[in-house]
Amino acid sequence: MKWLDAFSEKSARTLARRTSRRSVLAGLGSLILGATTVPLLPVARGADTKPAGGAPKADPGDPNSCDYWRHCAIDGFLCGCCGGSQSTCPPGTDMSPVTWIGTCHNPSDGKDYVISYNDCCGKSSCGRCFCNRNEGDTALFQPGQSNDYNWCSGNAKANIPYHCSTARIVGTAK
Amino acid sequence: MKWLDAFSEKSARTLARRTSRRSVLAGLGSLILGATTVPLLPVARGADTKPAGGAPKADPGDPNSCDYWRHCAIDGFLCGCCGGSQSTCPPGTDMSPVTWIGTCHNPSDGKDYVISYNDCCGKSSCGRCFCNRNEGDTALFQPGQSNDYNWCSGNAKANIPYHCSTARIVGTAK
Amino acid sequence: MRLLVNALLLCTSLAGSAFADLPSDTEHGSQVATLQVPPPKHWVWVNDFVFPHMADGMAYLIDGDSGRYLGTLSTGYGFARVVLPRDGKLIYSPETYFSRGTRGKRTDVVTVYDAGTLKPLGEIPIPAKRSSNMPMMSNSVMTDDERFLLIYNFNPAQSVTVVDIKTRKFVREIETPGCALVYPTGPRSFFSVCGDGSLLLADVDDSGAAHQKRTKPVFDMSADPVTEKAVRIGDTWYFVSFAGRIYPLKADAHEATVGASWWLTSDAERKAGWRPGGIQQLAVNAQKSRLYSIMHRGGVETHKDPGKDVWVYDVSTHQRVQQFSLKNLATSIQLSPDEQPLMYSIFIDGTDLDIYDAASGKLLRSVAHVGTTPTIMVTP
Amino acid sequence: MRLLVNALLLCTSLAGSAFADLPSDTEHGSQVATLQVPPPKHWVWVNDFVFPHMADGMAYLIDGDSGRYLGTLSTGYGFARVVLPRDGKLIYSPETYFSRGTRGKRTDVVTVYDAGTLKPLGEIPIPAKRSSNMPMMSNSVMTDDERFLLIYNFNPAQSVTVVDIKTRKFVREIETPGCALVYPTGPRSFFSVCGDGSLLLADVDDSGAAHQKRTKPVFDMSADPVTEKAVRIGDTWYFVSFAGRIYPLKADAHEATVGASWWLTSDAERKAGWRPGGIQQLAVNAQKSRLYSIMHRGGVETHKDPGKDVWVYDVSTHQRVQQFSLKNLATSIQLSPDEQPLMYSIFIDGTDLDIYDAASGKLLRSVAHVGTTPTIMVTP
Repeated sequence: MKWLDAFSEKSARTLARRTSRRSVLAGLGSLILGATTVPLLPVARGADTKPAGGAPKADPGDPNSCDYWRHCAIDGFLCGCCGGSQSTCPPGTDMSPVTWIGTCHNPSDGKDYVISYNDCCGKSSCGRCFCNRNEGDTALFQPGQSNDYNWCSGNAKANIPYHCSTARIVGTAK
Repeated sequence: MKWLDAFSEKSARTLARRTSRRSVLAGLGSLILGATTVPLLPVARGADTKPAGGAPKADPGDPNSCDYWRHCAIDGFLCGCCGGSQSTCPPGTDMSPVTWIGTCHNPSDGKDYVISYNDCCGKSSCGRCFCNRNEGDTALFQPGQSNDYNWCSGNAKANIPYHCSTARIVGTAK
Repeated sequence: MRLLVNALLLCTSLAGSAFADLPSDTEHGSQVATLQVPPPKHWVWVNDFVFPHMADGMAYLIDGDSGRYLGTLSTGYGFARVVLPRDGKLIYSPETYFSRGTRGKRTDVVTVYDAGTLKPLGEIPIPAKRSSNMPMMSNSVMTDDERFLLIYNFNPAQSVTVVDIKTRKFVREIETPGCALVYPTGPRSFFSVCGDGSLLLADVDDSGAAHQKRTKPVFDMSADPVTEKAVRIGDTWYFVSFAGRIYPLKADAHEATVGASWWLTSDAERKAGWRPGGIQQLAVNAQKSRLYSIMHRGGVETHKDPGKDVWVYDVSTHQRVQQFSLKNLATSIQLSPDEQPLMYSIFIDGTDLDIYDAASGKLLRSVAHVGTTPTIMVTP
Repeated sequence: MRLLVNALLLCTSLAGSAFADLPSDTEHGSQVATLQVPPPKHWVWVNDFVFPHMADGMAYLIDGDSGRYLGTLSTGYGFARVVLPRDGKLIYSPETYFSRGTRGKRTDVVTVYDAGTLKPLGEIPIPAKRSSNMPMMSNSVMTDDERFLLIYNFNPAQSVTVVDIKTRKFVREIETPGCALVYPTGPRSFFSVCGDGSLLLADVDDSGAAHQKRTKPVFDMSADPVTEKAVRIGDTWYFVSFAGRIYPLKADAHEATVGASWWLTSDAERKAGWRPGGIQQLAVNAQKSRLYSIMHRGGVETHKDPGKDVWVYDVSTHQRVQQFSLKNLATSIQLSPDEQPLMYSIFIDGTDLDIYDAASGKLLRSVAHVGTTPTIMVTP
């Protein structure tokens, strides 16, 4: 996880320099993220499982809304509207191990988080809850921070059909 | 063209029996129509060629409108909106030699015409000027008068992608 | 960067803490959701033939109780519908592909999906003759004993492909000249409906071969013909005519009889133009012996038009027992098969799936943006 | 049944006759339309990557003078755009297919279409690495001498596929680590732009091999980076930054220099939030030395947002010479290459192609329903 430290350091400088909260990862190129592959989650039972607690949510907002804080640099169909969630792919798809990265501000705890927008691959477009936000997005010249790539690219299991995008927390952007 | 005579005879009976003007061709099954294949038309030059005459049009109405008299039993995208016309396929497609048949009333000369709705095949859906009218349409049980089949079926050159539908005059329904 | 155990733990025990970080999603947990097997009775598959982009047919799974979208299948060119075996473990999907999307070599297969993972487990090559038509339930069916899958072919010669579900192999093509679609009538029997109103009765033996018999015409195809959109309760297929007359057909491998017909409409209603219409215009619930029909007012040529009303009948008494109006125009309705049925309603040119309490006609919820041109719905 | 000679004859000489029948369409005449070759300068190809059904990419040909829709290409998964040689006789289309629509074996090809018939004449197999991204003009280009077709790859390793147009064969893959897209600069040369703002200059020899050179950074990629949406007049590529600063880049096989930058906006306009945005946000007409930009008001993160205004510049004086508002929001504009240019405008989430007189900004006509998610436009 060394790259994360380097990332975080750069991120601070970036934040001071730009209006955007998204980090600059020039030269880092493509990142290998979220490569765990063991399915551990309980099966979906058709109902959204939401915590019942009444205190301010640590992860506030509706993950199926484009306004959700983690979506600050997303570009695609929200997996939570497609049979997955903000962090899991819908049934029958494969999560791309390569991805683009954003840094989003959690209004509840006031922290900036590194968000990995892993695409889910191997079926046609989900077509629901399209969301395009471009905080910190840059051109295709800097792949690690460009949401205009189909990040299913290079996933041997599903090269290359794009289904939807997740917004997975990698860690805080310190 | 013997089948046409038989067709016309049945058609008259049908007209008396039904509110629809479309002929009943039970048992005739699939028809081979419009099998001429020599391209003779001038190339399209990008402008609609419309006759300039001021007298009542013998072929009245806008062929790119669903209301056009020949469209009484059509179901699909009008080829005139897709780079073809009411009687020709758009560039790069193949006209299906098998088709379904309607009988439509020409308000200008007061006659009923047999219309062959040859599909144009081999490209994805044109997607423009969708029109569904069902005068005399019957169930899939009677293929020759069902507009719910993809009539690109069985066209060896383009089996089976559907692009658009023409409305070609076969003759009068006497 | 500190990581906590999991998101649920965080939300319930640490919510509001200004000091703990949200946990990483990349350190633990599944990446891909799976589904309950067998599926609950209130799940529904919405099939989509995607008219503007027919190479990319799809099917969508929705939970009628929560309105949650559960998953997707990608199902190729001119898709009709998924076929669901009773045990709910697999999904059979007759599919057509071209080597270059909409051109090149055509390949037809039955793809077998795992119902829990929605992954293709395998595919069964079949003759590249599968009919491409406005999707009908009777395009593809299983024999009642679920040994054979029967698929209607049109090229434009008519036949039925027989796939052995046990061995996952194509076994035979049954010629059905002049006759269309497939209606199962028993463990191994089915019929097709012929252009003259007669039936082709067929009995499939262990080898997949069919013993066929052609009946005399049982339907008048000229004056007020029946549609393909028949529905079945037990040994009876309910066909409906363009004008709204119900013909109950009992058939097995050897004979077929049409019982006394009855109307969805009174004389006065017919005069006022009321008739059924749509793509999947009828739905039944066997538990309740109920038949639901989409109704609208229009001429004979409107037999495929959508409707905004649903009329409900007791199939044993032929009495209308209920009428209600829909929120949106509908071309298709379907009922869940249980004792507290839901009614699903969708319009091919709009993509809200509306979910009603079938008993009261009350709209329970709407699911936005389900597909592109949704056609027919299939329940477990 | 009497048949007359042809429809035009009938309409002009016999219109109004109550006795003559309309002629049969099945007895004579062509069945399939063909197109003028070479195409007039006012024709435009609208490319569509069909975001909801990406397996079914398409391209549409429109006549800007009449608004007539002339024809369609079906172009496979994640389609970027067609590439048009100067003689107008052929169309090159880099395409991606899967053996099962959205799964199975991936095959990438360059399909060669006849521009007069829109029929595929052949296809050139290429490595299955073509980049899938929001379509850019620089995804695929020809060298200026039209000997080689260059296609950007991303899997996520970056490279450029070289196709010999003369022999219609894939000849080589040029590695471009850390550098993206393809911008031609001369008969046989091109550059890619690297993540640190440097350029990879490349010269392609007769065998398709590239002689490469990496420059020092010429763009500042951190503060206000440039977009990929550069446009070219002669030997100059005009790159634009997110904030609206134009960087004129002259490059050949050996060196690259960025000239004095200039702004699309005044200080006051920038303070008011004016900036360029869109997918194909810049367009040029070389005959008139004009650069057109889609403009809107918004923050830095709106660099891909559509706009409803177009601002026009003289690239030699850097002066704004014209401003006009559009009827509809636009994500893409394009100019015809002639002396009386048309300006085409389209929005990815709406499908009216609007056609303007580029000189006056006057809307001439709109063409309804051109595609599903139209991206970039290509002129002859």
